[in-house]
Amino acid sequence: MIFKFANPLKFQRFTKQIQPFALSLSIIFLFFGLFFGFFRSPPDYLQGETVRIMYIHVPCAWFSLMIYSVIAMCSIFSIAFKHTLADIISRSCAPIGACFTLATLVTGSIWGKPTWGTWWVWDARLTSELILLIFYISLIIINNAYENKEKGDRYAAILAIIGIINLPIIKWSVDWWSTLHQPASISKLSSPSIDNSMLVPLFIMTFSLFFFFISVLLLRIRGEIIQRKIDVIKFSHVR
Amino acid sequence: MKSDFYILMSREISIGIKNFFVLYTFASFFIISILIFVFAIGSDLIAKNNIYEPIIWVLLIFSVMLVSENFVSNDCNDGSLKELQFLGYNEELIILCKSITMWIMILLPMIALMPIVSIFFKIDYVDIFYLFINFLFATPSLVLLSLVSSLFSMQLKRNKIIQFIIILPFYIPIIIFTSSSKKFALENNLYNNNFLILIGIFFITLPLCLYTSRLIMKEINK
Amino acid sequence: MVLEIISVYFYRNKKLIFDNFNLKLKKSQIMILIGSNGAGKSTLFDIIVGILEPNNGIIKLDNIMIEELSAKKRKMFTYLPHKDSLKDNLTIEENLISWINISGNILNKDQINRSLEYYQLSELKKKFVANLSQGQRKKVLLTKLILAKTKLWLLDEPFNGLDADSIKKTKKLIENHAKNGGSTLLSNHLDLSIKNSKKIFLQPIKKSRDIVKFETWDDIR
Amino acid sequence: MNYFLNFINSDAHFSYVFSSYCIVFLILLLIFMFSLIKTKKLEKEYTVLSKNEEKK
Repeated sequence: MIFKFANPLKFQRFTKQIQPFALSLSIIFLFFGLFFGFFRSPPDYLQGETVRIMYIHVPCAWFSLMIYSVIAMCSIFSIAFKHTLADIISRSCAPIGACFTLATLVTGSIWGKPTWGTWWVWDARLTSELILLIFYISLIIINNAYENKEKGDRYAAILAIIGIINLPIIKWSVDWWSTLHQPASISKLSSPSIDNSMLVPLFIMTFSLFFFFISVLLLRIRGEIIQRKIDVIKFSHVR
Repeated sequence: MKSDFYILMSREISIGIKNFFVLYTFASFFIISILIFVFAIGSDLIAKNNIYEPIIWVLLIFSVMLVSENFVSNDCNDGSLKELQFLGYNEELIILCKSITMWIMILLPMIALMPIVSIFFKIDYVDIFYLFINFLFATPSLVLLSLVSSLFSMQLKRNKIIQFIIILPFYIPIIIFTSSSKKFALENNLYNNNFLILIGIFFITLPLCLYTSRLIMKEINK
Repeated sequence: MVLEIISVYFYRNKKLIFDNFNLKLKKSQIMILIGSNGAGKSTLFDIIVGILEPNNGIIKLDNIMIEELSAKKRKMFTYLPHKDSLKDNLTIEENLISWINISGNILNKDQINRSLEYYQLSELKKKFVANLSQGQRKKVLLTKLILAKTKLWLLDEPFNGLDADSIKKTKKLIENHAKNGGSTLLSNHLDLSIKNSKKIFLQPIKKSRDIVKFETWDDIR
Repeated sequence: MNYFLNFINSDAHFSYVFSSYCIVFLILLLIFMFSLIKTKKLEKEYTVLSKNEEKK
């Protein structure tokens, strides 16, 4: 396995080098994205200037789902191979995922204000995003619910596995439910017909958020490894 | 040679019948919360735009969650869960028998409660029949999910409330498809195939809950 | 060879409990594990019985790996753990009957009554387990041994909570079990002696990892 | 360039877009700061612990 030979020390040094590099890359892409977003792309004929929120809202939504799939894969890996690195990755991914879903919800409701007139609308995607946020919070709670970190990881992995199968069902049933409750609302939130001048800033912003995610993840992973080393040292004193 | 399933089922049922107290908590919690709803909303309002079905389903979910706790906890605390494991019964079978006995023990008070509820909410007899069919198909997955959540909380010393927070998102599909069947009967023909969706949900939650409770039971002993 | 434990390593929340632990139990042999509490006696029993998987190491019952035999385990050993798995709202007799059903033996009523007389529990038969004292609960647990027809007995601290007279009785029970070919492995925190038994002292691992070097990923588990 | 100009003086939608970007950057900054502080604190603690490990 690729992780077998990389012991914690090598992995820690690896994260120490990569992390600032990823952060600077994400800041560069951010400037390019903002430049293309605000200077090069036209406002939408229907929604006017508020379409520019799409450049931050849609990448955040993509990332909230992508981070959950990372957690799901790591928890399967940790249940199957009982490798601590998988636990560490899934433990450090959860808060970042929660922040991305929170950002999606906030920008979604702000975007909804001019288009629908109210801050919160029980639109299908916004509700399933809210459920995803609740699921992230329960993952974080279970991660820190036990004093023994290894037990917390194991139970969080089990919860993530329950989530893998149930979240698509929840998403589908929420979509069916919201079409019944609001047949009228043409979901304006769906990004309008994108011509390439709008597509370019969207992808650049996705890259910038991706590198930001990588850098924060590596930072948290390093913190987790050091936290576990401290626990081992503290425990080895207890006879 | 008696099969494992028969042995476990006979054990669970004999123990289940002995602590009959569980059914009183279930039935009394159900009735009292219905009273609270009636006082809060007022019975004429409930009867007018017949929101009795969502009320019944929300209360059913919470009472099932409350009852599932003591099905698992006294088995786990006095070590008989561990005894079943080291006697060679695999964990899925243990949890399957527990959920079957819990489902049967929940079915009995519900049969008694249905007419009482229908009198409270002045429901006509056709809806009671559909309500009961809905109830038959949805409670198995409710029971399985609440058993998994009470297994989660076995290890928690400090805050037992976590089990409710964790498991609530997974009740959403069930509550959507059970409480909306009557109301949207006219608009679309989803009326009769809501049961099929509930059966589908049950067939997904059954293996999932058995597998995760197997993982949890392996963790409990560590 | 009834029971074989080969080079078992076991970590429990970052502490090394078993470091290359080996044990061999031959037929009709009594072995006593003596160790202070927290030395891992009940953990060892959990590992033997297959509830806990050791980090690495092999456990063999009658030369079969523990993972392979699942349902046959009932017939091979009787394990009385520290926590007596008696249901509080059942009477003594019902508890025993439910235990007999689970462990796969078939016994009739008078065999149960005869086994209850050994510890003078027959007049308490109809009492609920909830209002029994700790010692009486232990006696009910030990009557399971009389009912069990298995070769290997694994007893986790069978003597604590018992009065002097029933300790002698249990010793006699274990001795004539060894006479007719059965072997027992029992643990106790006090030092005691049973006729022709072998003693093993379990000390908690003193060797703490002084300069903690984190080579593999398992070190920071 | 003129896209940005009429974006600035589109008074209705400007506040929404600007506030949403600020909130997102605030959230991302928060998560970054928290993990940075946590890692720095843990590193200091680890160096202290491993120092008196060598002494022993």
